[in-house]
Amino acid sequence: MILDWLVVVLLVILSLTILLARDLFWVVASFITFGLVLTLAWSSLQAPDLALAEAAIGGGLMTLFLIDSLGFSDPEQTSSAGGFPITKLQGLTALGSMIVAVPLLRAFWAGGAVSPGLGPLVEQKIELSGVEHPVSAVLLNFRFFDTWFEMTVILLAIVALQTLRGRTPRGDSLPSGQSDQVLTWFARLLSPVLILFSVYLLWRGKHAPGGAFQSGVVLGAALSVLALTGYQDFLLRSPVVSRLVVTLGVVGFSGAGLFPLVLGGELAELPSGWAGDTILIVETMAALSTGMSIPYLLVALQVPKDKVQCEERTS
Amino acid sequence: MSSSALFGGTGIIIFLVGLLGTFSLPHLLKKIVCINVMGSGVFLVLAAVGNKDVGATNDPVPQAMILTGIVVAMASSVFALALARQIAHRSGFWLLPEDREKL
Amino acid sequence: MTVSEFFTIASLILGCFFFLAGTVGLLRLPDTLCRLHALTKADNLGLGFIVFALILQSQSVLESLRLLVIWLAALLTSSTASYLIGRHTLLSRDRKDSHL
Amino acid sequence: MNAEVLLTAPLLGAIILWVTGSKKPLPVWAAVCVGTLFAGFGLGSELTEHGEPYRILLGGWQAPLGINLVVDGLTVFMVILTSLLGLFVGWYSLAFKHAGSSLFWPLWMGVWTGLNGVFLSGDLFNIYVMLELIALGSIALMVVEGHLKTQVAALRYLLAALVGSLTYLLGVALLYAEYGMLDYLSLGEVVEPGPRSSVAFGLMVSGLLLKTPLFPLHVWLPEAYSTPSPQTGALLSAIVGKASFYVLLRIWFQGCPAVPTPSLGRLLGTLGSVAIIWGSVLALRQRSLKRLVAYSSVAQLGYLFLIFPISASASGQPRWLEFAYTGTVYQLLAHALAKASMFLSAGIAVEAGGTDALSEVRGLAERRPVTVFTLAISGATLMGLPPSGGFTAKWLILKGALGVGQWWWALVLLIGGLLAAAYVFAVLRFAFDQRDEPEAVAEPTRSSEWAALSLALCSILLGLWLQEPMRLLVLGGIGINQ
Repeated sequence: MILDWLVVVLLVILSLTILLARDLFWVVASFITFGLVLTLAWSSLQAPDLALAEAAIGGGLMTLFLIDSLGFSDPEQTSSAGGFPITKLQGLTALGSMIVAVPLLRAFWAGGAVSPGLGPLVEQKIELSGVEHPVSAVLLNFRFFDTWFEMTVILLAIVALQTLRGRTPRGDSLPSGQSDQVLTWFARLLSPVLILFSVYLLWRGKHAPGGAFQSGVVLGAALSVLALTGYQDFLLRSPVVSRLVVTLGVVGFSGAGLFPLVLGGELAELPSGWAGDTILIVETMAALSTGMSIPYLLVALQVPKDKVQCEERTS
Repeated sequence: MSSSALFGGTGIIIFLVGLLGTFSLPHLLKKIVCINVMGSGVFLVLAAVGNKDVGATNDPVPQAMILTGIVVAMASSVFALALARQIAHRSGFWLLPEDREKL
Repeated sequence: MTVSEFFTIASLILGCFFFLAGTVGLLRLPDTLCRLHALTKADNLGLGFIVFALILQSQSVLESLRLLVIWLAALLTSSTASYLIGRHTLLSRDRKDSHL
Repeated sequence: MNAEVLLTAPLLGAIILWVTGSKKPLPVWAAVCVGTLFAGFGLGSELTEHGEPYRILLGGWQAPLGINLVVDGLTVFMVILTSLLGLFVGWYSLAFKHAGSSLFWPLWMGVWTGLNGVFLSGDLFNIYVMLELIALGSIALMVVEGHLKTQVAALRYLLAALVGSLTYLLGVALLYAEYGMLDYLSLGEVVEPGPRSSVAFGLMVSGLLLKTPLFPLHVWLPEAYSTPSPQTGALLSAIVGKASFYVLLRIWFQGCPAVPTPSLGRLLGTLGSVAIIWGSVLALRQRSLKRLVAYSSVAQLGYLFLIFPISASASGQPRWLEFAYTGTVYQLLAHALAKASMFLSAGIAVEAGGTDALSEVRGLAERRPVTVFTLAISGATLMGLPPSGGFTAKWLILKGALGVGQWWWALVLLIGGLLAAAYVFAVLRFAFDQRDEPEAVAEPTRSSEWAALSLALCSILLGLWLQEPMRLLVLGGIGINQ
């Protein structure tokens, strides 16, 4: 309980730091710490799956992207970035509008007993789902449709990022000059371990916290480490093949979703008896494509340095 | 106060802090960070809803929703980040034009 | 208090001391390289002692091994990361010097 | 089988077009259009056979545990509308010389998937995922061409959309806390006004209002609709904003029918009226064609919100609500078709005239009679002239308003119509002006003009074809089960 209070107080303080700090570095640093503390909150709420995902995304991916953006931004601008509030009037209005917190908190606390939710129902049907871990059962069977379109969102995000580059990722925009011996050695050592770990997470998801997405993020980390240390060939050799790998997750979900129609079932009705195996195949495909997506995202974030449009800056 | 109530309330407060930041902070990177804070607030509320105190089985559905939500929110904020970076790169400012006039 | 409990507590206290010292060093020392020095002490020794304390309390060999692997992984990453930070610092310092 | 095609055909299209680099989008586009149109009409006939709304159990799981699709009259109309837009806007893109990047195709197919998902899904959380899919895809569509101005507008829109959907999600979370389910039809049977459900409802509604948007949350809209390519502007104003409004309708009348109070309805109605008048006045003051069309969207969206105050006083008289409801859906459809057509025509006019300035439209009637004709027809729908779909819509809303004794909305409809006439004629006046020296300008293809014209004609056709749609729309739809 004391730990809970500590976590909660830290979370509020960190969110206020994000709001009030003038220096951009403090904002980003607080946000990263915020993500780590949030991991504690998830464990405290008995949600180890979330803790894993948060560690992978909040602690890993977003940190990477934010720090990268921090390095990208102009240091003079970052310190004078304009804090909160810009004007006194704005500050007062903002604080006044915090009054909405009262009904919101009241709604959460005083709204009467929280409903039992779907926990008992999931428990009752879990045997039919093909997996033993309840969260995986919900994600990959009961609410298969959500996860299917979650994968589509990732795919669309990658396509969306390409609009900003207008071309497929190429090696020249990756940070070069990093072919350092120590780093290369470390990458060689680390990436196989990471890949092994991602396979472990994937396999584990069937009966315990873990699963396709977490596994995919770890795989993505391994591939990103490789891409950043000079082994980016796998991204470049064939755009069509790497695109195919990226779409693998959506393709897997679509296949598993559509195939039952052939057998005369409903959309996304995983065949009984085969549900577990279908889920494993779909998860493997999803993990592979998530893993491939992350270096793709990383590369797509880079603004090609040689294409500075200075004319727009001056106008 | 049970830990559900505690974390749920915190989630709502964090959501509002993030909302405030998104609207009032001019710097684009800060705006995006604040949106992520907002999202974390919502997810905390959801997790608190799913966490049943002693005796009852935990509800996995909110957890699954959070997992989906985290990924979806991440995809959007990575895109927002890339867009903001490109705007900063091309205009020279991490600001929307209307905020640039204010500063 | 058994012997193992005594050693657990002692090494936990030692570990915390190193973490504290590392943090103070990170905040107070003048430049990047010195700070790195403080930080690696916290990682290596602090975490080492805490892992040692936990190993003393662990139930099985497998668990102890896992804890050991955690420490080794942290050692490996922190040394690589500090190497990179250090190299970057030196390189940018050189660059600054050549500017002057 | 129909719903399945509607969901997966555009998705597979997106994947194929992206992997192959969409060098030849035509066959995939044609296949998706034909498939979804057939499926849309098939869904309609299936619904007529059933005689009442029905569910599709995804994965074979019944509602509270699984996600169910819900098919009723409104769904059928929305998916057919989306397919029509896909057909004509796609045709325009293929015919238009400067079609932009090849990424337009996979992104639009992705948005299309999300739209069909929103229209079919019966699950509040699934709707959140679909709304995010739509937002991400449509904002990427905006920046396909890569002008800085568009990118700024896109980021502003993205921030608004993210805030909107997170606010909506917080509402869903609170609703789940109280009732432990996400299926809106099942929720509709149990939700009662209470501190938690009212706040949850308020959050969901405000998130959706920000995304739709309703005055005064429309600040991001004009730039977002007017700066990207005409195809994207057309899609955004025609259907993307409408998806959020669609969810709002579902929640208001089916998800939490007991929660909204009459005063909340009146508030939305009033804001809608202000939007109608303020948006039209601003449209009238624009000096650029695309911005004029964008501001007219603010106004036309206002009409959609008149249903809420009418419904508040229509309890016990479902007939009037039925009128208001059909009118609103008609307004939604007619505006979508007409506005898409206007954006496409504006694109042609800009291409032919060289700039976006309204005064440069001068002489367009001589050079581009078809485009001017298209602008006139779609303008007629916006004004609400008979026999357009816009007229039917406004007439139905009027009937509903007068039926429940709220005559003041008639005034708003009248002023809105007059102002719309003013800004449409402002465009047409320039178009019929003589221009002395026709400059050498790019020549948009004839075919792209026909695409825009077809959309405008669809909006007229909607007004002529009333019996069947009305019967389908009230099939178990909103307002009937109360």
